Formats: sequence, structure tokens, C-alpha cells
Amino acid sequence: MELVIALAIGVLTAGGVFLSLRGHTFPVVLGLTLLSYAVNLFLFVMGRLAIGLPPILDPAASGYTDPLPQALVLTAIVIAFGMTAFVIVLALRAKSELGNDHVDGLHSEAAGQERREEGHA
Amino acid sequence: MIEFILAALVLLGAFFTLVGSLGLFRLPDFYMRLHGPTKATTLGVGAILVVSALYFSLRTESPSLHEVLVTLFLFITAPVSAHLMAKAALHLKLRTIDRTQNSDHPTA
Amino acid sequence: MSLLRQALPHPLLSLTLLVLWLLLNNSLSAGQLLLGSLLAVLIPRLTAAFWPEQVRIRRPGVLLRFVGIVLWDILVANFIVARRILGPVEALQPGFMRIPLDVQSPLAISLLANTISLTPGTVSCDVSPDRRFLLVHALHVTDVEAEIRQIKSRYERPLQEVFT
Amino acid sequence: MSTLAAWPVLLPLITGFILLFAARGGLRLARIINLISVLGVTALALALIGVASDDVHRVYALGNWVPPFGIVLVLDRLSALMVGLTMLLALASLVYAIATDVDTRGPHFHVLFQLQLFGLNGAFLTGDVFNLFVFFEVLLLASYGLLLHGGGRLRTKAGLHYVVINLVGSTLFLFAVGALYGVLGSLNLADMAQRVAAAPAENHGLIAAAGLLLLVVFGIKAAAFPLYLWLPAAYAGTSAPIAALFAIMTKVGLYAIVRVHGTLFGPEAGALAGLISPWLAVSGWITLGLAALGGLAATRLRVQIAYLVLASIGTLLIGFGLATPKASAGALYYLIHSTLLAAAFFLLADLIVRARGEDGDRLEPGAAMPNGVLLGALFFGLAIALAGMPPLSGFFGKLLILHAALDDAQMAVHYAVILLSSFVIIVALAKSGSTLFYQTQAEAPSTGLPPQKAALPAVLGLLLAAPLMVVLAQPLTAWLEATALQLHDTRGYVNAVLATPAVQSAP
Amino acid sequence: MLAAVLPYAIAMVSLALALSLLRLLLGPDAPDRILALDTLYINAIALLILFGLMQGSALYFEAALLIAVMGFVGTVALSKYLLRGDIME
Amino acid sequence: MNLALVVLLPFLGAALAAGSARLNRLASAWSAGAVTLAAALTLLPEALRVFGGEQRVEAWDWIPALGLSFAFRLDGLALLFALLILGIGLLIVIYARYYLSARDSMGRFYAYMLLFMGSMLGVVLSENLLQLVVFWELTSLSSFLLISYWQYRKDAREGARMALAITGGGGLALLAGVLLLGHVVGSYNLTEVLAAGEMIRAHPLYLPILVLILLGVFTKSAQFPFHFWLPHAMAAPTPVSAYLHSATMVKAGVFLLARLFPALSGTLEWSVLVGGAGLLTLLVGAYTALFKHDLKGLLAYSTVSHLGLITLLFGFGTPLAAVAGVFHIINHATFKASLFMVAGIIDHETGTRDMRRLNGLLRYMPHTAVLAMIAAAAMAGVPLLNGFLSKEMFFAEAVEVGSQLPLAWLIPLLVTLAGMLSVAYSLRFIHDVFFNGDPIDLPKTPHEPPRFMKVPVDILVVLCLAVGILPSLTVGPLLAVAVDGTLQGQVPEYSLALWHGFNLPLMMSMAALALGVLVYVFRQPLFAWHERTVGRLDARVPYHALMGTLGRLAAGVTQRMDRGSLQGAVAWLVLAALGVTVAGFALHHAPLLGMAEMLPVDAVSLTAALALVLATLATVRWHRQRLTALITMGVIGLIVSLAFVKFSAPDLALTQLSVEVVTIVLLLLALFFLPQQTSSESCRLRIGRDGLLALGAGLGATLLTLAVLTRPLDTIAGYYLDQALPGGGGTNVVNVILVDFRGFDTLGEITVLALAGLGIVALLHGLRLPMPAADAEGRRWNADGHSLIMATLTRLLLPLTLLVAVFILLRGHNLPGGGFIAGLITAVALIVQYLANGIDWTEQRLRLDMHRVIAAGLALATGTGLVAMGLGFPFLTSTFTHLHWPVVGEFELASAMAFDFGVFLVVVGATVLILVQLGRLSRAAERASLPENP
Ligand code: NA
Ligand code: NA
Repeated sequence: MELVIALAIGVLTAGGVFLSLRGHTFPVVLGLTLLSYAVNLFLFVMGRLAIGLPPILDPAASGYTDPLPQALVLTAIVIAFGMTAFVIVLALRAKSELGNDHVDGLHSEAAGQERREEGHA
Repeated sequence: MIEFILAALVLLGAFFTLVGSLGLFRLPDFYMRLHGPTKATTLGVGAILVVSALYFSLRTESPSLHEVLVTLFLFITAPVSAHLMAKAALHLKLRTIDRTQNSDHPTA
Repeated sequence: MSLLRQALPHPLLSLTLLVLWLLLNNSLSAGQLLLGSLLAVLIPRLTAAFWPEQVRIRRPGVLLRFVGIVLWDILVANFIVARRILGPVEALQPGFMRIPLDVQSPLAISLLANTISLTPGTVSCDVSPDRRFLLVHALHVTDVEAEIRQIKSRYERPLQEVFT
Repeated sequence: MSTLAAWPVLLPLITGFILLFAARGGLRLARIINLISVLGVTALALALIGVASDDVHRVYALGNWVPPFGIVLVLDRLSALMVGLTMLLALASLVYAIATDVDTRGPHFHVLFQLQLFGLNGAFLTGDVFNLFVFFEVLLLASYGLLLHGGGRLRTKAGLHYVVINLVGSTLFLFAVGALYGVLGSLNLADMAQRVAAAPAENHGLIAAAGLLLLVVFGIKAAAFPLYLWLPAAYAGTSAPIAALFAIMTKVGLYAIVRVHGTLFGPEAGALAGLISPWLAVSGWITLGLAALGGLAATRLRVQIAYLVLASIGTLLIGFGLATPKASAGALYYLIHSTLLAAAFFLLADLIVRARGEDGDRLEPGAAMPNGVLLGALFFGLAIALAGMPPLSGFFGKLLILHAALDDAQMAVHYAVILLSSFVIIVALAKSGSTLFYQTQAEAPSTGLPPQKAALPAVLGLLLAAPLMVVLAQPLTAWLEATALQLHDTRGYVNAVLATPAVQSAP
Repeated sequence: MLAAVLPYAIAMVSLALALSLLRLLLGPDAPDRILALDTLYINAIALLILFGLMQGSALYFEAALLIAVMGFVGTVALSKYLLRGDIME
Repeated sequence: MNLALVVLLPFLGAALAAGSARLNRLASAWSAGAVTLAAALTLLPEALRVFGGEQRVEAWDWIPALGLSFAFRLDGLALLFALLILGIGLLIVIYARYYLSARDSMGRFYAYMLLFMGSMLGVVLSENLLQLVVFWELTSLSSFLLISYWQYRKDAREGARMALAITGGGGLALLAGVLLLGHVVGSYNLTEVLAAGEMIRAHPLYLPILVLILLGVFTKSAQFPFHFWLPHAMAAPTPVSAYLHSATMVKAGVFLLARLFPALSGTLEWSVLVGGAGLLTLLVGAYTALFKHDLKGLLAYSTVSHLGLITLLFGFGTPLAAVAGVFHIINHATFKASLFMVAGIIDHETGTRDMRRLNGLLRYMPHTAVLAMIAAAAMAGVPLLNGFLSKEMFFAEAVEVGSQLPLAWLIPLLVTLAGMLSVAYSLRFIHDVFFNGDPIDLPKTPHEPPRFMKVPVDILVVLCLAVGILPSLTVGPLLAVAVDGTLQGQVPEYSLALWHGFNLPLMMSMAALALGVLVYVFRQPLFAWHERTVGRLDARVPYHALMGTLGRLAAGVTQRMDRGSLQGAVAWLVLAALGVTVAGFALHHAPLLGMAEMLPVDAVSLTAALALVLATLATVRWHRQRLTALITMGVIGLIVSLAFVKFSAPDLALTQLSVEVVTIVLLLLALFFLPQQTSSESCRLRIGRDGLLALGAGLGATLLTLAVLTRPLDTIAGYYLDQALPGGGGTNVVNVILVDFRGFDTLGEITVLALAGLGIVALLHGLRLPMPAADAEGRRWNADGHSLIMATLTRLLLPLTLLVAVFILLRGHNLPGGGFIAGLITAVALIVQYLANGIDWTEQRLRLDMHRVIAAGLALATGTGLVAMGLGFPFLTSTFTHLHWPVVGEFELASAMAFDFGVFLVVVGATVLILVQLGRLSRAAERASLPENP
């Protein structure tokens, strides 16, 4: 089972990284979301896998899984949601300010010229 | 006896759930596919929920009826979903299979 | 009366909420009854603005009968639809139906559309903007007119009796 | 249990929601509330520096849950110093923002500002690794809002890059913290340090990998090579008071490295001791080199200053990478210097842009500026300080690091990189200063405006640090040496934190 | 007895899940995919209840309830997007 | 205290001069003079004690950790330099007052001048070597200010920058050298360093130390090949040239040679490096000087040459050579300063410095001409003038040292040649300017300068004569103490007599004089040859080439790295993360995987995992069809939620499910304003690169996960399970952790959410985006805005959903649920109303300012923590109690519940705020008439 989970995390990570490396805002947001799925699962399984041992105290329970990673993941999910919301709105703002939805606000040929105007070299 | 009923109901529920998805999978146009999930699943899920209600009521020896709520919400929300999806499909003028009657569906 | 109206703008809703609360908690304890009643009063008041009009149920008996019929139809419909899904696709004769509407209140129309979607092989697709027709898709229909009559008598009439 | 550690964190949060409640009260009210709060917390922070000087770790167990189970705040010399530094910057930045009406250019400036402080102070004080993550997110999200405040093309693009990179960074943070928890089973820094020291050898590879992953995360914040690419555009693009406040932002990353890695992989960590030193050094060399070249290549003043910030980071990485108390003390001196003066430089750049009018901050000859002599003198002073030339603080900071590097095996490389990059920076600043202030076109009519009177105290106040740190070098370096010793005494830290008792009953 | 049939029930629901996913991947049109996602949610409700029965635990019920309460919102929003583009007007 | 005061007075004076200039133009000149005098007077008592044989040291702690003390030293060498700096400084102050024109700012000039004076005094009076470096760099900075004094002139700006680059850069090398030197000696104090010569020379670091220090020396003293900055520094006003670039600053280098002579000299390396540089500079400078048409250019190269001479003397390494070196420092300072002032007078009175136009000035300014002739004769080494004496000593040492080398004649020959050139250019300075026919086309009619402009020159020329004729009576005592200071007591026998007999050095002098005259007489063919060949060489070329290369390198590297590309930055980030992870494992030779047992796989999990993988691949494959990708993402979210259920995390499942729904709505709201399809943008190469990075990252994540999961876990979790009920009052341990054990995290987390809301409001402020009128295929949008059925049924749902939310909220402490999930349910219930009924309709019915809801939530959550503080417990300390009420029965009240309600409020407020603000964007937008992607 651990191998299955590890592979799932791996695939999510790979997909997330690939999309994060795209040149337009929306795919990047999708990539970041995939990454957050991946890392939430990762963080979660750091308490090790346990089936049928939810950390809800019950005299009849045979044991409990580690509750701490769950609390951390919950926090992480919320934070990731806030971040996703922010970045998607930022993508809109960027589209408005930059005129298109490329992450660098332009298409590659014009990039060099603009960089010079921005004063970086 | 009750065990048997529970077992049968569980299998029935699972069966309908499967049939719903099967319909979704194999029916030839969108409007036909829409029937699978919106219906078969209601009973599928419903039967399983009944089992759950009975099972936990028996096990804890106190009534467990909150499963009813799931059904209630599904009965309200599933048709809304179906309606909007159909509306979207109509708007997009999705193809129907040729033998569909009134396929020019005089505008609603 | 008006004071009661203010306190309980939608008594039926309040009752529903109380029942649901007890269902949710799987409990009939005094505490839950009290808490449920409190919520049954509070939530309708908080959401009163979303429900400005009164929902009047004229004939509760008809309503109960209607619910029974619908549940039965759903049960039957599932088997029918299951058979059709599992059977040969070529045998299916799908079609659209335009059902003229007699009910006019939004709630009644919505409940009718809802019922149609939940029952035998039909899905409500759209309501005409003038609310005079309901467009329904049927998975398998041989006699469209008969089907329309059936729907109108079996579902629309009771609804019209309950909500006018 | 002393509640002192809690207030620099809580007060900004409280001010934050008060400001949110008072949102309808108008800008004036928001300014007054914000200013009063910042003044108060600054005073408190400076007092805390005094309090922390007794070498005691003041541990505050939130929720009265004893470590390692609850979250702790730890006030020691270093955290007090960082909080103090943050508040000084905040004060200058806020005064400048109000004086130049930057806060009118978009909604919620003041709330974001206070919550930024909440995040920063929290990050500096927390003794818990996951809580550090949370505060990082708080300070990042606040910084996104502030960075983008006012909008504009370059700012938005830079902001987008900054945000996306940091979001990937946050993911990495969780991977690293998760892996560390998965192998160590704790989140309290002190407890983790103990567990690292006791870890069986077969876990060392995993711990090292997770630790280095965490270094990458902090490296993004610190803008260490190769993770610095967000910095030049972000700092050059945002509004001046925010760029000034952001001078502390990169230091958060450095602080986290020093605190977290210093504790986890400190002298007690056995085979894992000193895990990151070589990485810091190499990254520092490249960062510093690239920063110097970037500063020389810059064609806009604010980009150049951004690269100067980057250069200071490279120097600091080298300094902290030396991993001796002596070097850390020097690096801390340099850290204070570079933070305050980089901030001053961003504010000054804004005044220069204002005075140059349509010429902006392009490093091209323009019309003579109103109050050009004053601005030129300030520029000269800041350039000297940031280039690390005598007699201002930058020189002495660099000197302390160079001196500490004498004992290091890589001494020759440290020297070559630091001194050559200093040379390049001197050339770069001489060029830009000469272009801006000397090469003016007398016949061109000026479109610029003189500096706002109320904005000058912010610049001058920060600039004052440069001579002050030299004049007061003796007590300052003595204090920083003690701070570095406390920092390197990881055993002391661990013992102090883990021995914290719960409050039994109300006094 | 229940315990004996539960794995089969779960297997059937899993198969249903797979079929829904296939439809989602096959499309061909956006409404097909939306419908498939909606069905996946319903399948998940069944799966959750069955899992609860298997574990003998009522703790998974709320997840099912939550899907029933909120699952349709995604479907509705996606459909409305196809219809109007602007889903909140 | 006195020594420190001597150094500090000019710095204070700089402020005085700048300030007083505001009152009166001349006030700054007066204050500068007064300050210089004051410093000299302060020095006087100390100087007397040095003449009495003492070495004065004053020290205060500065940065003890560094070995840096605020320390001053006055011995003979320091005294000599201090006197030069103050004495010539005073003369320059007087001279400059007449030199500067009405449009030059006197305040600025004198302020810079005094800054320089203080810095230079600091260099020569420092006891601590690090402090010496501080002042050393200050001289570079003040020199920059002085050279660029006429900032509107391009040559001034460039000359200043060049000087700063070369001398400042040399200063950095010096700093390194000094640090190493102090490291070797164990102290930066001269007293210790000078006493440790043996040890230093034997140390393995000796050569690096020597090279680094010499880099400082050679750049400062304009030694070949760093000499070229000095002629360009001549763009400075002439008083500056006279003061800094002949008499004092350029002497800082040779001062340091003298200063460290006991510590560093006496090795082969020293002789080769110092001597070699000196000799080359001597010759190159003298040769170039001859061909300069600019008066100041000639003097500049002559200065270069004389600095080379002094360097060569120290390079000889013998005590007698050091004596000659110190002596020539004095002599050169006097005659060269006067010559520069003369050049300034000529420039001032004629308007040009071009010797091709300046002719026959003797007629117009005879007094000046006489002064010039005497000073030039001193420069040429004519007997009875001071230059002659030191040059004789130089020739004698050249012969002496040369005789020990294989080619004994070589050095004497070369120095004679240099002497010859020196005579030739000195002759040219006189003949070409004051004789040689009539002036050509001068801008002004020349005449004598104001009286007091000549006084400083008078004084210096008198000194040249006095020293030349009566050396022992005049310079003797000063030279004696200076030499004593230089050699630290090892003073050799030397004689200052005019006549040492008819010896080889005298013959060399005579030859140089005679040959020099000849060279000048037959200069025409020589000049023509020079113009054709050597004259085309420009020593700046390597400098400009270097600077050009540096600039191109900077631009190239910076452009390559900082290309403003997010993709590049993210790629670096991924690469770094991968690299360190691999390195972490690789460097510690520990096994990747552990030995812990794994759980068996079941078919359902496998199906779900497969579905997850497929959905992920679909998302990646179809990321350009954005809506499709959004739907496949929904699948992933659902399966992740199921995984949470499967592995015992009901709270997480609930949270993930709720967040999923909100996220879909959020992304759809945004997608409306974005292109619905992404244009193909990536080339194959980039896809390949990104694919590799992605694969690496995926593999890394998989292995990292396995590495952890195959190891046993020893965690602090047991404490939470034990304490949740007795200590936290709840049975849902995850919730107790969230609201109690780690409530502070949660407080931060809701702050993040609040910040996201506020940040988004700020981002959307004033944002206007065109709204597409049709979808991607160009279909117009459906006309029916709100579905009747949806509107009606969702209104029905609202109270029911709120009830569920309350249920989830209240049970959270004991069972799965809690404020966050309840908040999301509530938010979704409200959002659905917006979706179904529109913003206006909903807002008329929901009169809640979400900002205030957020604020209230934060306040409530923080407030519960503060209450605990008020009771004397730490922030967020929780309490709970079980109450027994009649009828109601037993129930629990926990402060954590109030905290959780705060969480609830923030979540509701922030979520609704975010989505509705985003939804509102379409109100501000104009409907575009045409679809965006036809
Ligand atoms: Na039907
Ligand atoms: Na909208």
C-alpha cells in the first residue's frame, strides 16, 4: 500500500511540477493545486498509513492513527486554498496589466527588449 | 433474516450504482446518459443508506436515521444538477442520436 | 398572530428543521430537542429574507399521497431504467417532450421538474421563459402524448392542489 | 512564564482586526491606529532587546502545553534583535508611506501592514517548525498584498513571479517538514534537535535530505543562488516603503536558516553537524558574484539597489556558512547594517525618482534635480555604506566577516569573492551616482519635485544607522558576540526550551 | 453475512467509479465530463457508506452527507459556466 | 588624545567649511586655513617629543574582537608626512582661494579638501593597520570627490571614476593583505607588526601578503601598470593636483612601503616586485612626460616617474636606499607642488595649458618664471637644489645595488637614462613655456597672478633652495627622525653633504644633464618618431578593455540568469530541490529505504490510485483545454478525499471535499476572464526539459515518501491521544490539536485566509477586464440568466444547509467537523444563492459586511486567547467544564469552542468575500462585442 501511495504522490508531484513550468497563468495555477494535493497527501502519510483507526477517542477503538499530521494537513489545506484564491485573482490582475495571460506578460521574442527596458541588464 | 435483508439490500444498492455508471458509460448520447446517474444512483445510494441506517440502529440499539438526510439532500440536488447540465447541453446544441423524437426540441 | 408570524415566519420550515436536527443527531434527548427548537426558530428568521412569500400547503393529505406515489415510482423506475440500460441500446427510443404547464408558482414548477427527473426514464431539461412549457427528455418513449398526459395527471395535478 | 515574547506577535494581530473594524473610520483613523501600534511595538521590541541581554531563553508555552507538545515562542538575543530590526524598519516604512500617501493607492494597506508584522514577528519568535511554516505563509500573503499594492505593469508581473515561486516554496516547505516529522516524530525545534542527535545512522541520509530541502525553502526567502531570481524585479517594482520593509524579508530566510539549521545541525548533531555550511558558502559565493555583476549591469537605480540587497545576502551566506560564533557575530552586524541601509536606499531612490520627474530611475543623464545636493549627499553616503567602504557600517561588517574567515579552509575563495565583488560594486555605484548627480543636463527643464518634508526623517533615521553602528561598534559587537555565542550554544537552547514548565495556577 | 457481501458491493461500486471515470476521460463534450464528475461524487457517497459499514464506524457518514449537500454546487457552477460564462451575475 | 584630535579636526573642519560657505564665500577658505593651523598646532607638542626621540602611541578600544583599536602613532616617519600634509595643505588653502573662480563652490571645495586632509592624516598617523586601511579608502573617496569637482566636465567624471576604481580596488587588496598580515602577527598594531619582521618573512603567507599589500601600494602611488589613472586625475582643479596628486595622496603608497619596510623588506620577492615596478615606472613615466603637450600632463607623468624612483629606492631594500627614498619624498613634494601651482597660475592667467601655444611667458610673468625655473631645476636634479641631493643618493644606491647583480652596469645605465629624460622634460617645461618665441592665440592676455597666489610657491621654492644648499641645517633633523621612524632604529650612516667627491654618481648626474639637454635640443625628430610609434599606445586601453569586458560580462551573465522568466526561476527551484535531496542521501551513505512492514494492497485502493493517476495525467495532457482540466482536477480532489477516509482521517476528508467545491467555483469565476484555451507555447526542447524535471521531481517525491514510510515512527502523538480528553475536553483529537494544542497555528491559518480575502479585495480594486461575449467556439451566451428551478430549489436548501453547518460546527470538538468545515458549508450555502439568484438579489437579503465578519472572527479567536492571559495563563490556554442543567442534561462548554466559532466566522467571511468580490468583477467589465478566440 505504501508503494501505491508513494507512486500516487509521485505522479501528482510530477504533474504539478510540469504544469508549474508552463508559460500561462491558468496551467500554473492548476500545477500549484496539483502540488498542494501531492504535498497534503505526503504530509498526511508521514503519520504512517492506518486503516480504520481514526483519532476519535472511543473506548471501543483498537488504536489510533497519529493525529498530528492530520491537523497539520488541515491547516495546510486551508492555507493552500487561500493561496490558490490569491494567485488566481492575481492572474486576472496580471492579464489586465500585462495584456495577456502569459506569466511573463509577453511572448518570447519581445522578452529581451522589454527586459532591457526594465533595467535588469 | 435481517442479516440476509441487509446483505441483499447492499448488493442491490451497489448494483444500481453500477448500472447508473454503466448507463453513463455506454449510452450513445448525452441526454440518454443523463438518465443513468440521476436515477439509478438515487436508489443505489438509497438502498445502501437504508442498510447503514438499519445496521447502526441495530448495532447501537438506538435509531440511526440520519442517513435519511443524505437521501433528502440528494433528492433535492440531483435534479437541479441534471436540469442545469441538460440546459447546458441544449445550449451547446449537443448532438442527439438520430432516432430521438422531437430532436429539434421546440425551444423550451 | 403577527408576533408569532415574526417569531416563526415559516412554521413548516421550522418543524422540518427540528425534525432534521433530531435526525442529524440521532437523538431525542431533551437537550437536543431544546437546541433543535432554538435552531428551528433562529435559522428561518435569519434566512427569512430569502423566503419573503409564505409557503402554504393546502391539502397535506394529497401531499402525503403524492410523496408515496413518487417514492413508489422511483423504485419502479430504477428497475425499468436498469433494464433499459443493460438491454440493447438499439431498442431505445429516446425523445424530447414539451409538457404544457398548468402550475404557475415557481415552487410548484420546480417540484414538478424535480419529480419528473426522479421518476421513470425522464429528465427535466428546461422551463420555457414564459413558464408555460417544461422540456423533458425521455430515455424511452413510444407514445409522447400519452406520456405527457400521464405526467400531468400523476404529478402535476396533485402539486397544483397542494400549492396554488 | 514571561509573557513578553507573546506581545510583539499579538499586538500587530490585534491592531490588524481593530483596523479592519475601523475600516469605515477613514484613512486618518487608520493611520493613527497603525502609527500608535507600530510605535508601541517598536518601543516594546527595543525593550525586549534589553531584556534578552541577560542570556536567558524566555520560553512562552502557548496554550500552557509544555514543549514539545504545544507551540512555544522563544525570546532570546537573536529573536529579540530580529524583532527590533523589523519594527525599526516598519516605523520608517510607515512614516514614509504616510508622508508620501502611498497608503492611499489601494485598499487595506494598513491592515496588511500590521498582519505583515504579525507574520514577521511570529516567524522570528516561534520555536516550532510547523508554526514557522504558518507564520511564513502569513508574512508571505501579507507581503503579496503589500508588494502589489498600488498595481502597475512591472509590479504586477514581479508580484506574480514572487507569488508563484513562493507557492512552490511553500509546497517544498511542507515536504521538508513532513519528512522531518516522519523520521523524527516531533515539530518542536528543540525536541527535533535532540532527536537528530540521537538518530540512528541509517536515518542520516533521510534527515540530511529533508534538512537540505528545508534549506532550499529558506533559500528562496533569503534569495540565495539559484533561488534569487524573484528578487530584483520584486524589490525594484514595488512601492518604496514596501521595498524598504522588504529589506527584512530576505533576512527572515536567513534567520530561519540560522535558527532552524543551526539548531538541528548544530555542534551536538554528531555526524550531521554542520550539514549546511558548504552549501551556504558555495551559494554565497555565487550569489555575491552574480549580485555584483547584476548591480553593474543594471540600467535602473532600483534594480541596482535590489542587486545590492542580493549582494548583502551573498555576503551573509558566506558569513553564516563559516559557522563559528565569531563569524556569526560579524554576519549579524552586517545583517543589521544591510537591512537598515538597503531600506534607506529604497526610500532615497523613491525621492530621487520623484526629483527626476519624467527621467524616473533610469540610469541615464537627466535634468538637474531640485534639492540635488541633499539627495546627492545622501546617495553618496548610502553608496559608501552599501558598497562596504569606510568609514560607514558596511565596511566594518565586511571586515568582521573577512576577519572571521581567516581561520576557514576556504579563506582564499571567501576573500577573492568578497573583495572582487566589492570592487565591481564600487565601480557600479560610482557609475550610477556619477550619471544621476553629475551628468545632469543643465539646459533640460526639470520635471521633478523636491522631497516631501515628512518623508526625509524616515530616510535620515535609517541612514543614521551607518555612522552610529561604527561609533558604537564596541558595545554593539560585544552584544552581537554574546548573541552569536548564545546562538551556537544549541544545548543551552534545547535545555531551556524542553525544561519549560506549565503554569500551574493563576498567580 | 453482511460482512461477506460487502467486498462484492464495494467492488461493484469501484467498477462504477471506474466507468464514470472512463466517461469523464472520453467526454466527448464538456457536459459529458461534468455529468461524469457528478456521477463520481454520487458513487463516492455509496463507497463511503459501504466503507463505514465495513469498518463498523459511523464516522464516515458526514463525508457522505457533505457530498450530498455540496457536491452539486460544482456541477451547477460548471454547467452555468457553459451557459453563461459569468457564473455569478 | 592630541593625535586623534589632529586627525579628527579636519573632518570637523569639513563640516565647518561647508556650513560657513553659506554665510560667506571666503569664510570657508578662512575656516579651512584655521582648521589646518589648529591641527598643526595640536601636533606641535607631540612633534617636539618625537624630535626628543619618543614614539607616541594613543589607543582606545574599538572592535576588540577584530583587533581593531582606535589607535594613533607618531614617530619620525608619521611626523614627516603629517608635516607635509599640513604644511603643503595650508599653502594649498591659500592658493586655492585665488585659484577658484566665482562660479566654483568654495564650500564644497574646502569641505572635500579637509575631508581628504583628515583621511590622509589618518593614514600616516594610524597605529592600527586596519584603521590605516579605513583612512586609506577614505583618501580614495575624497579624491573621487575632488577630481570630479567640476562634475559637468566629462573628463572630470571619468577621471574620478577611474581613480576611484583603481585606488579603491587596490585598497581592497590592501585590506586583504593587512588582514592576513595581522593574522600572521596576531595583532594589527604597527608596534607588534614592525617587531615581527623575521616571523612574517618566514611565514608561508608572506608572498600573498606582500603581493596584496603591494597591489594597494602600486595603485595608490601610480606604479606601472596602474599608473594611468594619475594623468586623468589632472582633470581636477590644479590645487588638488598639487596637493593630492603630487605631494600627498600618491605618496600614501610609498609611505606604506616605508612604513612596512622593517616588516616586509629584505627578501628577494620584495626586491623583484618593488624594485621591478619602481624601475619600470621610473622609465615609463619619464619617457612619457617628455612628450606631453599639456603642462599638467607633463607634471603628472613626471610625478609617476618620481614615484617610481622612490619605489625603486625602497625596492633596493638597503637602509641607505630607504634614507634616500624618504629624502626624495620630501624633495619631490616641495618642487612638484610648486610646479603644479605654477602650472595652475599659467592656466589661470592664460586660459590654456597647451605648451604648443604657450611661448615666451617670461615677458608677461617674470616672477612666476623664476619660481618655475628653480623648481624645474630641482626636478631635473641640478646641483644646489634639493632634487640634486636625493638624486645623487639614488644614483649611489643604484650603483651599489647594481654591482651585486650579474649585469652590474644595467641598473646604473637605466637610472641615468631616466635622469636624462627628467632633465629633458624639465628643460621643456621651462623653455617651451617661458621662452621659445611668442604665445600663439591665447584665450587671455597673460600677466602675473595676484600676490597671494604666488606666496605659496615662493615658500616652496625657497625651501627647495634652502634644502639644496644647506641640507643638514634645514632638513637634517626632520630626515633623521623620519629615517629613524622608517627603519625603527636601524639607522645607517649617511651624509647630507653637497660634495662627495668626483665619484660615479656625480658622473652619472653630469651625463644625465648633458644628455638631457641634447635630447631636448634634438627633440623634433624624436617627437615625430614618438607620434608615429609609442604615442599611439594608450595605457588606458587595457583598463577600458578590462572595464568593457567586465561590463559585458555583467550584462551577459545578468541577462542569462535574470531574464524575467518565471519558468526559468521555477526550473531552478525544482532543480535545486532535487539536487539537494539526492545529495542529502548520497553524502550520508545511509540506506534509502527502511525495514518497516508495509500494509497489503487492496483492489479498491488500487482502482482509486489508478483513477488518481489517470486524472492527473489527463489534467496534464489537457491543461490547455482549461475547463476539461478543471474537471479532471475535481476527480483528483475527490479521490484524495477518499484516501483521507480510507486512512482514518475523516476531518481531512470533510475539509478536502468542502474546499474542492469552493475551489471549482473560484477557478470558474476566474476562468471567465481568461482565455479558455491556452495557445501552444512550448517548444519540444522546453517540453523535454520540463518533462525531465517533472519526472525527477515525481521520482524524488515517491522515493522520499517510501524512505519515510519504510521506517518506524516514534512520535509525540501519544501525548495528544492521552491529553485530548482530560486536558482538552474533546474526543476528536485532530480538532483538539487544531483549537487547543496547536491553536496558535490555527490562529495563523485563519489570518492567512483573512489576508487572502483582503489581498484579493485590494487586487480587484479598480480592475477592469473585458468580458467575453461568447464562449471559445464563438457561441453567444445563453440568454437565461437565472434558472427558475435552480433558484427555487436552492433557496429551499439554504436553511437546511445552515442546519447541517451548525451541526458540523457544534460536534467538531468530539466528532469529525469543526469551525473550518462548518464555515465552508455555510459559505457554500451562501455562494449558491449568489450563483442561483445573482449578486444584487442576494445582497439585498444578506446585509453582512464580510470584512466585519472576518474582523469579528479574528477578534473572537484572539479574544479567547487573551482571556486566558487575563487570568494569568499563557495565551490560548483553554478551559472547559461539564454542566448539568435540569431537563437539558449534561453538556460541555469549552473555551476552545469559542475559538472554533472565531474560525468559523473568518472562514465564512473570507470565503464569501473572495468569491463574491471575484463574481462582482463582471459588473465592472464591459461586454466585449466579439469573442476573444474566434
Ligand atoms: Na423522470
Ligand atoms: Na460575475
